[in-house]
Amino acid sequence: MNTQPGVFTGALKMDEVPIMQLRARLKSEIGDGNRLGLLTAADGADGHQLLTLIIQTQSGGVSLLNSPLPHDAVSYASLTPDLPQAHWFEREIADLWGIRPVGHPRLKSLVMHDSYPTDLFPLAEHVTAATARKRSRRAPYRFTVVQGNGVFEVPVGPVHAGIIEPGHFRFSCLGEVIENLEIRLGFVHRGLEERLTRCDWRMMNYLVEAASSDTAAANATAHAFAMENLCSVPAAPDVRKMRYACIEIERAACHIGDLVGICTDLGFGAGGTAFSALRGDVLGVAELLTGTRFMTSVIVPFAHKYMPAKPLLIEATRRLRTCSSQLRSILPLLLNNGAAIERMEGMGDIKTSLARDFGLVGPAGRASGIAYDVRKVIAQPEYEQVEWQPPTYFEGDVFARTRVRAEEAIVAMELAADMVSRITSSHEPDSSPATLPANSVGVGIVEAWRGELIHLVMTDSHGRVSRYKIKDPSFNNWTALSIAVRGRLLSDFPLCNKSFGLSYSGTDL
Amino acid sequence: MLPSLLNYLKSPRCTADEIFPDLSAANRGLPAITSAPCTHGEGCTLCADGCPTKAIELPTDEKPEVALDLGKCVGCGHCMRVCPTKTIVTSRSTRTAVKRREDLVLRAGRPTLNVDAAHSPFKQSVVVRYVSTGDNATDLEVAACTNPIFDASRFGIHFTASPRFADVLLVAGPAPLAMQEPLCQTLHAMGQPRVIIAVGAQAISGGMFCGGYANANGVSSVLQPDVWVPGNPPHPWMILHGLLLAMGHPLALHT
Amino acid sequence: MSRISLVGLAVTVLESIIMPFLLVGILRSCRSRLQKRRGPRVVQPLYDFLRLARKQTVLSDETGPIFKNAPVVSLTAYGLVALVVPWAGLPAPISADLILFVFLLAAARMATGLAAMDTSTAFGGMGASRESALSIFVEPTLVLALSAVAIYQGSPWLNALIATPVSTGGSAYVLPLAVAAIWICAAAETARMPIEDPVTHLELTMIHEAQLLEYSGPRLALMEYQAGLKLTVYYGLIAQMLINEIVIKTPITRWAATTTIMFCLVVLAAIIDTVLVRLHWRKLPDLLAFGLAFSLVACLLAALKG
Amino acid sequence: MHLEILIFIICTWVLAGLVPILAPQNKGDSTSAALLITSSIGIMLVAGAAINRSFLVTVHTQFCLAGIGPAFRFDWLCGWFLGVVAICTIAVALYAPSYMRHLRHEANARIFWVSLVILVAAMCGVITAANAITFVVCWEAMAVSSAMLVFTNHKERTTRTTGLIYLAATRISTLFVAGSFFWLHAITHSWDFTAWHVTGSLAMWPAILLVIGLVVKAGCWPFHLWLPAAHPAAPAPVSALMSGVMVKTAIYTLIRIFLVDHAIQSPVASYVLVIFGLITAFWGVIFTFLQRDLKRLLAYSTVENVGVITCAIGVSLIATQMGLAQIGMSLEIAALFGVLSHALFKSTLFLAAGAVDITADCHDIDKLGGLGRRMPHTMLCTLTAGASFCALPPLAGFATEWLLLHGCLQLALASHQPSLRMGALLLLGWLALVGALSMATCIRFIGVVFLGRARSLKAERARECGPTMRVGIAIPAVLSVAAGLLAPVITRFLAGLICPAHPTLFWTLPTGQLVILMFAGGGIMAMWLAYRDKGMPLLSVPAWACGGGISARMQTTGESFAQPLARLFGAIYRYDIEVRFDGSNARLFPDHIEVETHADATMESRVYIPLLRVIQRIGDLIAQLQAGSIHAYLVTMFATLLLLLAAAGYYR
Repeated sequence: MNTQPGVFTGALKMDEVPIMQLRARLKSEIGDGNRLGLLTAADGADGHQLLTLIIQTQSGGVSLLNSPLPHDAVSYASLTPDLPQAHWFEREIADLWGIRPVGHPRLKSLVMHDSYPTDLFPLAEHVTAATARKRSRRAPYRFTVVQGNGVFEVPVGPVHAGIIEPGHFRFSCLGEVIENLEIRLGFVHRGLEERLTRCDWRMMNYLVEAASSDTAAANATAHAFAMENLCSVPAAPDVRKMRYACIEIERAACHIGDLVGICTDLGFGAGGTAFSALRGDVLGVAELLTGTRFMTSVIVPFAHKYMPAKPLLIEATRRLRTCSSQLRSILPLLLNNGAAIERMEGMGDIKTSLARDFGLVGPAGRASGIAYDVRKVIAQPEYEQVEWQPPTYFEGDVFARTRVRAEEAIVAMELAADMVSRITSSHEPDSSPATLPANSVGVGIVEAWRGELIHLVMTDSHGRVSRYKIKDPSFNNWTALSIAVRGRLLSDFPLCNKSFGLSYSGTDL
Repeated sequence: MLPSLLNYLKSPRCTADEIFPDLSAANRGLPAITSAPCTHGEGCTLCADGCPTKAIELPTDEKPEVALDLGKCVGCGHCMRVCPTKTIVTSRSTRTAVKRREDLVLRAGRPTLNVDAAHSPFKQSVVVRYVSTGDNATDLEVAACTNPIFDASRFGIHFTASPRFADVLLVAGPAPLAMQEPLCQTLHAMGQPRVIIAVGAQAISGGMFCGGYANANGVSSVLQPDVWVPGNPPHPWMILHGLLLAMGHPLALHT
Repeated sequence: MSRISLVGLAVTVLESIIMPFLLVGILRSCRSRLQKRRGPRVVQPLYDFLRLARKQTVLSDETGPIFKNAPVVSLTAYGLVALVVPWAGLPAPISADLILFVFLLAAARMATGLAAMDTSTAFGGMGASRESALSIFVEPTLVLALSAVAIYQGSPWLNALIATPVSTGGSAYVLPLAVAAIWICAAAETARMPIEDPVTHLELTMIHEAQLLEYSGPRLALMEYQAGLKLTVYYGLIAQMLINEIVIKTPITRWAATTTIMFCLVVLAAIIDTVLVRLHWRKLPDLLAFGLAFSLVACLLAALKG
Repeated sequence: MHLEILIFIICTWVLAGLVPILAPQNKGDSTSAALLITSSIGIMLVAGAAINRSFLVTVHTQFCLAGIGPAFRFDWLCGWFLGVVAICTIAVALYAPSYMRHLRHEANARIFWVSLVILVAAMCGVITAANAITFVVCWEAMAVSSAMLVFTNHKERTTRTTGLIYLAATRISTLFVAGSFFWLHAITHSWDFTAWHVTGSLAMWPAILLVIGLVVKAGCWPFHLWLPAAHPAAPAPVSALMSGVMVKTAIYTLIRIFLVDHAIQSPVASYVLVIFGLITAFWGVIFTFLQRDLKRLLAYSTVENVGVITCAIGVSLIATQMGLAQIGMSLEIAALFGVLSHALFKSTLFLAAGAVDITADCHDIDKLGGLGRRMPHTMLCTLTAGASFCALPPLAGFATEWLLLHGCLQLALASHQPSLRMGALLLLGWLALVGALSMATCIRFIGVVFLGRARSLKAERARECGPTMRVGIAIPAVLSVAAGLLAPVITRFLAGLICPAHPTLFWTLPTGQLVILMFAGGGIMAMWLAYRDKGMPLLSVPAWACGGGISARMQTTGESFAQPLARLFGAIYRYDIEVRFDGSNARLFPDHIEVETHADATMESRVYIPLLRVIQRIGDLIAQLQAGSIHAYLVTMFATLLLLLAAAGYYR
C-alpha cells in the first residue's frame, strides 16, 4: 500500500513481509534506487515486529513493511551485510528492544550506555518469561583498537571544547594522521520515544520539538503531518504554507549559523562576524512570525497557533528578502576567499558510491552527488509554485557542503518569503479530532535543514499512541563523518565535523 | 572577496548597546503573575489544563494564590493566552535569572529577583565551561552570547575548552543518565571558587523529559546550581543575565 | 652598575610588568572592534590575571614536579629574555648576544613541552609535538635573521641594536628582510594567525595552547603573563629594527617611538587575526620556509656588504 | 713524583684486572670497581700535574719497534682529556657492579672487568702517546678491548653481529690511521708527533687518510653505522664509556694533530672536517628523533654531538688559517668544552638508560612512560643531562654551543671575505636547526620515557635502582651543572693553556649576573606559588579527558611525537605510514585496522647493504673459482700468466 504523506489519500497500511524475506525484499527495492526511510521495531500482537519504511524516490510514494518476529524470538539475520545503511538502525533496535541482528558487523550499543542497567531494554514491552530469558544482557562498550606500534588515542568528548552537544570521538592516530575515528553517541539519550508514548497526544508536539531543539519547526511539522496522516485529516493550505515557511526560515538560520561555525573553525574572524549578524536578523524574522527565535509551540497538528496578522506577514516577507540579498553580498567573503577555499577543497571528501551505501541525506548527501530532497521527491504543492532546484555537487568535500548550505540558505529565504507572502488569512484554524483512530499508522516526512526527517506514529487498539519513532537526518550521516576524516589530520577534524553539522540529540533521542 | 571584505570593514558595529532590553513586542516572553484575582474558585482550570509540564499550581485553600514554576515552563504561551483574569500575563523582561530555585516559582507580589551584591571574585573577569546535556537550541543561544551582537566578552566573560581554566559551569539540557558522570567530572576538574549555572527549563527540571527511564530530570539531580536561568531556550540576554548574576556584576543586580 | 643602567633596569622591569597586559589588552580590544563588537576593556588581561591568581590549583593525579615547576622555569627564562633584549628602546640591563636570547627561548620551550608531556593527556603530547615541529623552522630563522642584523650592525651584542646608529655601507634591505622573518617567527611563537587561531576553543587545532590545557590557577596566570611577555619582547625587538631606519638619537624619543611602534604592530596583528584564514597544518612549513628564506637573503645581503 | 703515581695507577689497573679473574664468579666486582676508582683518582692527579707543567715519560725496554720505544707525553691537552676519562671512569665504576649483577645470567663479568680495565688503560695510552707507534698500539688495544666489551652480552645473536660490525669499523679506522702515520713517517722520517710539521700539497693525502681514520672511530657520517649498532648491544656502562670517552679519543687526536701540534697543515682537511661535522650533526639528530630503542636513540645522538665537535674543530682550523687566531682559539675552546660537556651528559644519559633498561626490562620507549614517578632520582639526572644536551643555559652544553655559535658569529663579523661570512652565517643557521631538532628529540625522549603514565606493565613495575648506581648517574649530571656555571672560569683557564702569551677573555657573557637574576626571579615566583598553594590546597583529580575515562593509550607515543617531523624529512628516512583494513567488508566495516610505519636508515639500505652485496658477489665468484674444477684453476693460471707476460712486456 503506497501513500503520499503530503497529500493524504487515506490511512497508511502496512505490508506484511516475513522476516526471512525482508532482506531479499529490501535488497531488491533499495537496489532499484529507493531509499530506506527507517527501520525500527514495535510490539505486535504476538511478540516484536520489525517495521521498515521505504521511500520510492521515483514515484514519491512510501511503503511500510511489517515483519513480525516468530513467537518469543529475539534475534534475526542482520540486514546490514546487504544494506550498510541499516547498521545504526539495527544497533538501535538491539539497544532498545534487545533484539539481536545476527551477523551484524559492528554490534555495539548505540544509545544505551554502560550507566544503564545491562538488562534494561526500555521499549520492549512485550516480554514473556521466555523472551526475557533469551534476551542477552548488553555487553560493555569496547572501542576498536587500532593495532600497530606508536598508535595513540585522542579522546574528544563527551564534554566538547566548543559550545556544542555531547558525543564522544575516539581518534586512533599516528602522530597527526587519523587512522580511525570511532564515534560514540548516546550521551543525550533522554528516552524520548518512551516519553512520547506516555504523554497526552495533545502535548506530544512539545516533546518532539525538544527531540533536537534546533530543528524544532521541522520536527513539529513532521509530527503534525504524521498525526494528520494518522487521522486522515488534512491541514489547511495556509497552515501548510506557514509550516513550510517556518521550516525554510529555520533552514536559512541554521545554515547561516553553520557558516559562522565554518568561519570560526577556519579562524576567519571577519566572516564569523558577518554571518552571525545575519543569523541574528533571520532569527528576528522567526521571532516576528512565531513569537520565539526557535519557532516553538506554534506548529501543532491540525492547526497553527499564533497565526500572524497580515502586516506582520508583509513585514516578514520584506525582511526575508533583505536577508537573502544580504547573504548574497557577504557570501564572497567565504566562497571567493582563496585561502578559505584552499582549506576546504578536497577536505573530508565522501565519494558518491559511499554516500549511496550509507544513504546520506540532506546537504551532506547533496554535496556528494545524491540529489535526494524530500521537497522535490514527495509531492508538496506549496513548493511547486516557485522555480527552484536543490543545489547538488559531486566533490563531496567540505567546500561542496559549504556551498550547498550557502545556496540552500538563499533558496530557503526566497521560498519562505514566497510562502509567507501567499498566506491569505490570519485566523487560527483548529480541526483536531477528539480521539485518535485505533490500530492506525501515520507518517510525516519533511526535509529538515539537515535532511530527510521522518516521524512515524502508531496507535493501539484503544487509540493510544503505542509507538512513536523519529528518524533524524543525522542518523544517516554520522558514519560518513567517521569515514571522511580517515587518513586526514587531527587538526582538520573540527572543520569536517562542522561541515556536516550533525545533531547529537536528534540521533540519541 | 576584496569588495566584500571592504564592505565588511566599513559596516558599523553590531553589538547591542542597551543592556538587558526587553524582548521585542513580537516575542511571546515568559509568564508573569499579577495580583489580579484568579477565578479558579469559579472552576477555571484553563491554564493548568493546557500546561504541558504541569508548571502551574492552582490555588488551594492553604495557598490561595496561583503559582507558576518558571523552572518547568517551556514557554508555550498557553497560560498567558487563556487566562481570563490576566492573572498570568506576559513578561518580556530579560532579567530572569535567580539565585535560588524557589525564586523561580512565581507568585503574585513576589519579586522575581533576589538582589544580592555579595563579594564575588569574578566581578570583572570570568571563564565559563559550557556543558550541553541534550538541548541544542540552548547551545545555539549560549553560542549567540559570544557573538558580536550580544558580545559577552565586553563583560569579561570568556568561554573555554579546559575546565581547569573555568570558574563557571554552565549546564543546559536535562542531564540524562549518560551525561551525569561527565558532568560531575567536569565540575571536579574546576578549582574553587566556582559557580554552577543551570540554563533553560530542561536543565532546571528536565522539562518534558522529566520522569523517564533515562533520569533526564534536570541537573539538580547531580549538581547544586547557584544560578538558575529559565526559558526554553532562554534568550541570550537571559543567559547573560545569569552569567552576570553569577559574577556579582552590578549590571545584573539593579532591576 | 652605574646609575644609568640602574634606571634602565628599573624602567625595563616596570615595563615588562605593564606592557604584556597592555599589549594583549589592546590586541584583544582591537580585534573585537574589527569584529564589530565592543569587546573587552584594555585592562581585561590584568583582571584575568588577578582572577587566576586567586583560584585554586587543580592538578592531575599523574603529573609530577615537572608540570608543577615548568611555569616558573619558563617564565624565568622569559624574564631573562626581557632583560637581555633591548626591546623597550633602552639598552638592555644585561648585555648578551642573540645566541643567549635564542637558547633562553629554547629553555622556555623545553619547560613547556615537558610539562605538556607530563600531563599524560593526548592533547598535551600533541601540542608538544606540534610545537617542536614548528621550532625547527623558528630557531634557525631567528638565528639567521638576528645574525644578519648583527653583521649589519657590526656587533654580535643585542644592545648594538640601539646603541649605534645605522652602520656604514650595509644594504638597506637587511633590516626589512630580518623584520619580515622575525615577524613570521613571532606569529609562530605567540600563537597568531595564520599559524594558530588565538581565539579557538578547539583542542584539536591548537599548537601552543594545547600544551597549557591542564594548567589552572596561579600557574596558568604565570603562563598567560608569559605569553604576553613573549609578544612584548618580539614586538619590541621588531620595533628596534624598524627604528634603526629612522635614526632617533635621544633615549626618550627612542623609547616613545618604540612604544608607538609596538602599539602599531599590535593593531596590525589584530587586523591579521581578523581577516586571515588559518593555514592548514601541512601548509605551515611553506609559510615558515618563507621566513627562513627572508632570513637567508638578509644574511646574504649582510655578508656581501663592504 | 709523577712516576710514582703512574706506577701506582698501573698497579691498580693490573690488580683491577686480576681480581675478577682470580675471585670466584662475580665476587670481585666491587673490588675491581674500587681499584678502578682509585686509579682514576690517580689519573686525575696526573692530569692536574700535566696541566700545570708538561712532562715526558719514555719507557726504555727491549720491546722497541723500528727503534722506537713506548713514549708518553703529558701536557695540558692530555691533562684535559685524562680528566674527562677519569670522571667518566669513576661514574662507570660506581655504577657497573650493581648493573652487572642484574645481567648475571647473560654476561660474563670476568671478561667485562678485564676488558674495561684494558679499555681505560688503552684510552689513557692513546691520549698520552708521544709517538705514532705507541699511539697505534694503544689504539688497537682500545679497539679490541671495547669490542670485547660489546661482546659481553654474547648470548644474544644480535650482539654478535653488531660486535662484528664494530670490529670491522675499528679495523678500517686503524687501517687509515696507520696508513696516514706511515705516510707521514715517509715524509718526515720520524714517528714522533712533535717532529711532524707537514704543510702544503704534501700534507693533503696524509691529512685526508687521518681524518677518515679518525672520523670512523668518532662515528661521523657516513661511517657512523657502528655506533647505533654497538651501543644497544653493549652493557650500559660500556656504552657510557665508549660514547662518553672513547669516541673522544678520535677528537683528541684531531685536536692534537691539527690544532695543537700543527703536525699537518692542510686547508682541505679543515673544510672536510666542517662538512663531515655538519652532515654528521644533522644526520645524527634526525635519526635520533626517529629511534624507539632507548640506547640506539642515545647512540645516534652521540653521532650528532660528535658532528658538532668535529665542526668546531674544522671552523677553528679555518679561522686560524685565515689569520683570525683569537676566533680560532675560542672555537678550539668550544671543541674542548664540548668534549667535556658531552662526556658528562652522555654518560648520565647512557647510565640512566641502563637503569631504565634493567629495572623496567624494556628499552622500547613506546612501552615505557611515567618512570619519573618511580625513578625520581634517575629522572632528575636525565633531565639535567637532557637540558645540557639541548644546550640550555646555564649548563655545560650551553657553554659549548655558545662558544661555537658565538665563534661563528665573530668569524662572520671579523672576516673580510663575503663567502666566508656567508659560510659562517649558514653554519650558524645549520647549527640552530640541529639545536632545535635535538631539543625536539630531548622532549620526546624524556617526555615519553619518564613523564605521563606507564604504557606497559613492565614500566609500571619499574623501581629506582640501587644507591651506587644512582651516585654513578648523578656524578656527571652534577658536574655538567657545575661546568656550565663555571664556564667563564674554565674557558679563561683553557685560553691560558692554549695561548699563555695572550690569554684573552673568551667568555664574554655575564653569567654571574644571569645566574643571580635567574635564581632571584625563579625563587620569587616559586615562593609565590608555594604561598598560593599553601593558602588554597591543591586539588588532585584525574587528567582531563573531555569528560571520559583516561588510559595510558591516550598519550602521545614516541612514534607519534616524531610523525610530523618524520614526514617533513620523509625523503631522508623514506618515511611512510601504511594502513591495512581487514575484514569481510573492509571498505565499510573493517574488523581489524593495523598501522605500520616504515623508515629506513638510508645509509644502510641504500649504500652499505648494496655494497656488501657486491662484495659478497665478488667473494662468491672467487669461491666459485676456488671450489671449481681443475680446469677452472688451469684456465685462471694460464690467464694470469698471460697477463703477467703482457704487463712485463709493456713495462720493458
